[in-house]
Amino acid sequence: MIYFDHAATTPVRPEVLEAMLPYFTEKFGNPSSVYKLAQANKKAIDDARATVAKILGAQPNEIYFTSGGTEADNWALKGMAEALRKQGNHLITTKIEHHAVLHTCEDLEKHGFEVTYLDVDENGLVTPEQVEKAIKKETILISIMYANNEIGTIMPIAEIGKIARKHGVIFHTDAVQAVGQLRIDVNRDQIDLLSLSGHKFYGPKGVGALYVRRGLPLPSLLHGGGQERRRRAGTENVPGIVGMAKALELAYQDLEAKTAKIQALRDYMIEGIYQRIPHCRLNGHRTLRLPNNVNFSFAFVEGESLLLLLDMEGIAASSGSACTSGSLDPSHVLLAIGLPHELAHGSLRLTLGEDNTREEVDLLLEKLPLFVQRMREMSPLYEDYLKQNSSAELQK
Amino acid sequence: MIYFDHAATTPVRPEVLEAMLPYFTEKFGNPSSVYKLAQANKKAIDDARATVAKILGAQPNEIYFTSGGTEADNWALKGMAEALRKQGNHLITTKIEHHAVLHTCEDLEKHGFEVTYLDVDENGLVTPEQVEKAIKKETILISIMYANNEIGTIMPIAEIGKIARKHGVIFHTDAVQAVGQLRIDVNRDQIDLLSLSGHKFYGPKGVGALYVRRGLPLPSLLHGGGQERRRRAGTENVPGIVGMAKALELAYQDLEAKTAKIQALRDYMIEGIYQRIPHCRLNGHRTLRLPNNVNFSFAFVEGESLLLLLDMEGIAASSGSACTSGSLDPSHVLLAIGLPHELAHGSLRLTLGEDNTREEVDLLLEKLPLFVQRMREMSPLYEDYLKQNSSAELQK
Amino acid sequence: MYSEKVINCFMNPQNVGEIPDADGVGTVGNPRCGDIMKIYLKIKDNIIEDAKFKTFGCGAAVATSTMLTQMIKGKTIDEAMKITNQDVAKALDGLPPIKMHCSLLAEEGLKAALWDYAQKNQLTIEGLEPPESSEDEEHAHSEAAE
Amino acid sequence: MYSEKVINCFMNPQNVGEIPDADGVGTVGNPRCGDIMKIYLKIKDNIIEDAKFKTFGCGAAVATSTMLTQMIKGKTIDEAMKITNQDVAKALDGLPPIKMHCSLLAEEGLKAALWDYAQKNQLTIEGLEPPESSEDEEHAHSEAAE
Ligand SMILES: Cc1ncc(COP(=O)(O)O)c(C=O)c1O
Ligand SMILES: Cc1ncc(COP(=O)(O)O)c(C=O)c1O
Repeated sequence: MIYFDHAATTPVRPEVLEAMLPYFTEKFGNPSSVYKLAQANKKAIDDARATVAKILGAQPNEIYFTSGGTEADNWALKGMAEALRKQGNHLITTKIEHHAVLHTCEDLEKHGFEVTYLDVDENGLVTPEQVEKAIKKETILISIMYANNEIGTIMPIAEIGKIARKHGVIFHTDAVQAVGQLRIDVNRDQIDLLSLSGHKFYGPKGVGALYVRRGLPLPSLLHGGGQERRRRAGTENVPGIVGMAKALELAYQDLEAKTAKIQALRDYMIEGIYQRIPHCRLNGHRTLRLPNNVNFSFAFVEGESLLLLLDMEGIAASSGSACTSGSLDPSHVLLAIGLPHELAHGSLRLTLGEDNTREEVDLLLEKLPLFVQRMREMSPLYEDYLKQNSSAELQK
Repeated sequence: MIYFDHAATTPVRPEVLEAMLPYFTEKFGNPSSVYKLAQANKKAIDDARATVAKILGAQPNEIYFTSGGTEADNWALKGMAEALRKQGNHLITTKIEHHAVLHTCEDLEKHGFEVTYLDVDENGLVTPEQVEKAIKKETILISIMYANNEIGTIMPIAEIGKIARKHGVIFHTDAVQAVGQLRIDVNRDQIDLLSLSGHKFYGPKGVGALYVRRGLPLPSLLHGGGQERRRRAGTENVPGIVGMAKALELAYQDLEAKTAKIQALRDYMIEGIYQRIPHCRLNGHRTLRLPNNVNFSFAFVEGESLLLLLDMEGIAASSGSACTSGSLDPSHVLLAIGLPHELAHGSLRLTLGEDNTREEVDLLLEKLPLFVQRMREMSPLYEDYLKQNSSAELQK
Repeated sequence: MYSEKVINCFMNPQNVGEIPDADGVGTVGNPRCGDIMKIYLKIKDNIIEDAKFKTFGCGAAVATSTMLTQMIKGKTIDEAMKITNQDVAKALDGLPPIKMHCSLLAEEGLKAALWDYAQKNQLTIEGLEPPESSEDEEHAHSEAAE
Repeated sequence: MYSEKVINCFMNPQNVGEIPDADGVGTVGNPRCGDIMKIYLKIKDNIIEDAKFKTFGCGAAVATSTMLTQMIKGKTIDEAMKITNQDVAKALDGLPPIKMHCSLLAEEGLKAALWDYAQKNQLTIEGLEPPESSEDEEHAHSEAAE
């Protein structure tokens, strides 16, 4: 199989699994217990916390483990909204956030909060000026993703952080797609809260983390036992936490070398598609882009049918966000960057990983043009287009 | 090591880990994706859902996977409270619920809900009559645990379910300790919502489930992608879900035989302690009791010091709930059944598992009396007691 | 997600193309919604002698187009009129709930083509109603919610 | 959770017991809170010649009792008065935050015993204040929150 869907999820690395395994069986104790078996697990969690903290430039006691990116996003937004309600009821985000942020914002709107959803340009960018303009005295939280999961555009996070700090507004970033690919420093970027998710960087599913700047009055989202310094209840997912930390550590070993390789492959794929397939466009910013992200729209073709054809060749890809495939609506991200509906429906996302090879990309570049052509020949929209063009020719 | 803390957590069974392993590596796809790799995972989740449903007597589409028992409890309570707020603002629970329920109730109180915390008798029981009396027209939810995690008392759930149904009030039960030990049927017991947690029955940590009776208007707690039929967002913890279902299946194979064995060991331990140690009492109901639970209070002795001494002998046990060890207050459960503070501080919980042997219990019965005596000799309370008694003797 | 039949009908679509001298042509769907289906019919003596389609859409849309055109070929108009979207979905061994609208599209496409035929030949076909204009049709998307 | 030193002091407690003819005895803590410490002192020429304890409490309570009694033996009253709970905790290679109150208890226990000694001998010890009655003391439990 050729796997080009690393933005949806990644396999757990063998080293990561190996680090996790003892915590399922011999080292299975509940970290809250007093005896040695359990205390060793408490230490494993503390070590994992230190690892995560170090990579983000944070302190260990600013890291809270969660069940994933979704919980981290929900917690950051709902928690800060609840904590700061007395100060104001206004939040700022963008139109291209992940649903974990957008649907949470919609839920907050139902509870009396007002949310500004900033437009993005044709490349998926917001400008720091837009953010600054949107701030008003009721603004309590800015939540803007580090990098977009569909089109890979990287936001000007440090500049936004600066503006947030200047205006005394708390700044959350959903860094689920950025962590493991970009070097992040919560102090450099002046980030107050940051979400990440283990399975996006060769760690396990079902575990994530929220960075919470020291001193923030974030209340619990999940109430119960005293775990995570009384802020996130629930028996700790020890193997998951250990695995995520291990995966993060591996991801940032030789990051630059790995990134350079993946990015070269990405650019090779982009060029190859442009050369071989007419009527297509690259979605997302050409350079302010995650090293592993390729996203194209092909006119006259619907995306899912391409996915099926690719799947038959053993190539796994995605059309828009994997997490939204329960819906028929075209991706909100692609609409927000100005694509007409039919082009948004015709999008294909290919996200690379450390193990992808040039040969695999070559196979894609061989097959994809055939599949696009095949679907176009079946498409009444392409038929119309050809007729219009030939009648235009005739009229010349 | 002798592990007597199965109520805190259990090791993952080898068969369970084996079932999970492929989903970390080869079968790692995101179940929301279209291609085969991912669709196989979707099927694995569906199969797991069917397994869990069958064991609870529920339908598969009534089962929602969560990150554990805590999330399930939070979701059930906050979700139903939000959904039914227009109908009323009153909830009924007991004083001996797990903190995942109690602290969630306290959070609801901050948000305008009123909660009745029912007293329990000296054995930890509420009566159906108490529940019925507490119902008023504003009552929207009853949440009463199936069995208590500290003292093992099993509540009259079917009778409470009947009363809840009769009055048209939704009934949630935290069955985290009961699942895997007792046969549960949500229809027989007229349960509307039920929480469970994988790591309590030899499944993995960080995964649980909430049973939600079909038709209940439970809104999401975690917003985001369309997973779990749009009710619980977040990329599914596929290995965790598969492992939990496998563990549940194994738990209910030959349940009665296993239970009989564990229960015999429990009774042997209880008798042994009674015979060997003066000034002690069994906490919890003598017969309406989880088959694996032993909980004693030893006068004049503090519980944690016993845990440390046992730990030095390689015996793992707990003093009160493992999840509350972040706190110094004596267990709310032991106070609720009427223990004075000093006895509550002197409690020891020993919870058995499938693999415990009579030899292990014999070792405990050999060591524990020595340890209790050792701590008593160090205790100023015991000194006072002896002085009072000897002066009482003298006065005779 | 898809049955083998759906995948088969998608991978080996039948009846793709146009009928230049079609007796009835119907277009339904809307690019906004991600699927458009165009059905061509050749009708003689009340019998559908040939049927072809062009479809812009997902795997299910292509598969239902194939299945529908297969099912109606050789049938009388009355017989074809009795084919419902459920029949098409059933013939495909079922469709995921979220994709049932594709089978509806197929049924509507057939009816639009028959309507076109009836209009051209000034006939009335029992039970046949004028299709809604596909351009402003905003067919409600049934989300995957239960 | 506990340092090796704490565990050692708990497993091999020193100075457990009573001093029948003690010159000063102090009891602090409260069974409600889960720990009671009773300190016995034998004092001669301003020097603590012997110290013993009885403690009802957790591992940290026993360990701090051991450590405190070890630390004060042979010291003058003034020297002993300078020992703070931080010193005791430090000598144990630290205590978990949630257990710091045990070291406070040890300090208070010592002071209560010295107060008793001062009262009995009508002395004033500089810096020594009367202990609060341990019975109605509800010493605030510092929870593990940051
Ligand atoms: C940008 C972004 N945020 C949040 C999430 C949610 O993470 P998870 O599904 O692990 O909860 C995802 C991925 O699914 C994502 O790509
Ligand atoms: C009765 C009860 N409810 C809820 C929980 C919480 O489950 P978890 O820690 O898996 O979230 C536990 C155990 O910790 C429990 O014993």
